[in-house]
Amino acid sequence: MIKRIIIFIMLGLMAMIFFNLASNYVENESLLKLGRYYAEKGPQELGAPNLVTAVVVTYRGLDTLGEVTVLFISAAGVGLLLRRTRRKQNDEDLEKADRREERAGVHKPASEIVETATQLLLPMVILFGIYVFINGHLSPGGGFQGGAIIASGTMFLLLALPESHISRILIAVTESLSGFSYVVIGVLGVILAGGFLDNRILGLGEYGDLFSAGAIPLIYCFIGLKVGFELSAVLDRFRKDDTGPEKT
Amino acid sequence: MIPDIPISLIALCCGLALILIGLWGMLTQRNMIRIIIGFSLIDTGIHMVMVSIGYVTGGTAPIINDSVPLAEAVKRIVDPVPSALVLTAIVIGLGVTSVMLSFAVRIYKARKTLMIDELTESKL
Amino acid sequence: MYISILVLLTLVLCAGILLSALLAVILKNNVGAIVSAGLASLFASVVYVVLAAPDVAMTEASIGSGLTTMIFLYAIRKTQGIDTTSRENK
Amino acid sequence: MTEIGFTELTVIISAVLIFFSIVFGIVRLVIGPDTVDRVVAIDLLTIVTIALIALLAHQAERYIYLDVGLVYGLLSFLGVLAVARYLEGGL
Repeated sequence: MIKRIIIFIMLGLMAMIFFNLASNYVENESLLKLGRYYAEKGPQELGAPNLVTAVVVTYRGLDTLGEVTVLFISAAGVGLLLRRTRRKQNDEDLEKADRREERAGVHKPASEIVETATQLLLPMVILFGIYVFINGHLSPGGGFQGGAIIASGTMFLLLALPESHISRILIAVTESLSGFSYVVIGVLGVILAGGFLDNRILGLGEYGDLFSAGAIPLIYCFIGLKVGFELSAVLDRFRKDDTGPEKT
Repeated sequence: MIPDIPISLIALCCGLALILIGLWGMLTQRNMIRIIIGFSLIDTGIHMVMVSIGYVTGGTAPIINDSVPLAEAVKRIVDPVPSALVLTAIVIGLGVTSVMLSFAVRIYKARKTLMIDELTESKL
Repeated sequence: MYISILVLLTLVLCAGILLSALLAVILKNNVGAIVSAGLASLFASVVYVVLAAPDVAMTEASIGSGLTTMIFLYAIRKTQGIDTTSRENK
Repeated sequence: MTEIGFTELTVIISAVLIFFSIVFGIVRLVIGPDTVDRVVAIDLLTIVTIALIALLAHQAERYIYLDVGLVYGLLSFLGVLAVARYLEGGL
């Protein structure tokens, strides 16, 4: 009972703070200084029509690199926490064990309608994901959204065909290669252009074309691949059925 | 007719209320999964507050193409900076949520319970 | 006229967000709570479209409402057992 | 009253229809006694939301907003499929 009163008082205090915040709120009539700078200078400097992309990839590119790192660390943490408790550390051994488990049929198979629909839809979902991250500088979207859509495609595959197998080695190789290329492009920016992750190492091209805005589409492709495969790995980790008691 | 409330004020109040609801859920629930649901509600609320602060009256998306020419861009677009921040915050939210859930799965495997009342040995 | 319609729609969407968030806290059933939290994310992403931030709307729709729900469902599948729903709201 | 053109009339009528669809969907969500009812309500709300995004794209005259609607079309299948597979025990 005392706990409830304390919770109530605390929520009331927070509500008072929030009420003050909301009652003094005035909607912006014009852009603030930083936003105005980006709106005036961004299109000429970087050649990207989508200013959010310009801010994410180039102006605040280091933040994005850090964020991709955070995502990588959290994927690695999920992998560490949900790891097998067996003594087989070898990748090939683990894959063989996975295949055995999947052949044994732990999951109930999906109905025929779901399987057929997924086989029809899966290429289109992956294509849509690639569209989203290649067009990140022209339309809403980008690497993170495209990666999430590719992970949704993986999710379709796991839902419709629970016996399907996702190669751990392919995921690891693709993820490492795209992360490495991302950093290499950033370092090339230091050598060839104005600074780390500068997109002007390639020509800016015609404003509004697909191949324009320097290295932004390239960087977003690598971010999209990395995020997509990382999220797929997280989903795969959560899918594996080893709910038995832990042996210590 | 309807009074002319600014749209961003509605979204701001909704985001703040969402933070309160999520906090209430986190404090009153005893199941770990429900606590994590409360956390994700707080996440959504904070994102709504940040996006609504970046709104400019009558603004449109910060994508400069044929329908918003470059000359008018400064007057018509909304602030791109909060959008970019929230974009990365959402992805990090997913990472944090998945790590929390894998902790919950791990605790369940070890102790066969999700109720925080029964995990008493870490209490002083 | 347009402005009033927009305000009205935003009010309905915000009411939907708050109601589904309340349901996510109140409901006894774990799956119902997860689905309601996903719906709160879904409505929030429409509010982002109204607030002229389509990039954020896309991210929230695909990550906040899609993948988070999946990961929650996998997690409760893995933690089904003795006492997941028996003693809530004590 | 000033004269309302055909397009404006269409927009207003569709806004009213979307409004009521959202309200009814929320009612089903709140009173739905079972999880299956709530999932059906969420499917309805996702589909209605696609229409709402198309309407907003028209009203703001920015057709690039329609990309968000495409993501919703993907999600409306995925979310319902995931919950359905969970409930039948195949996830």
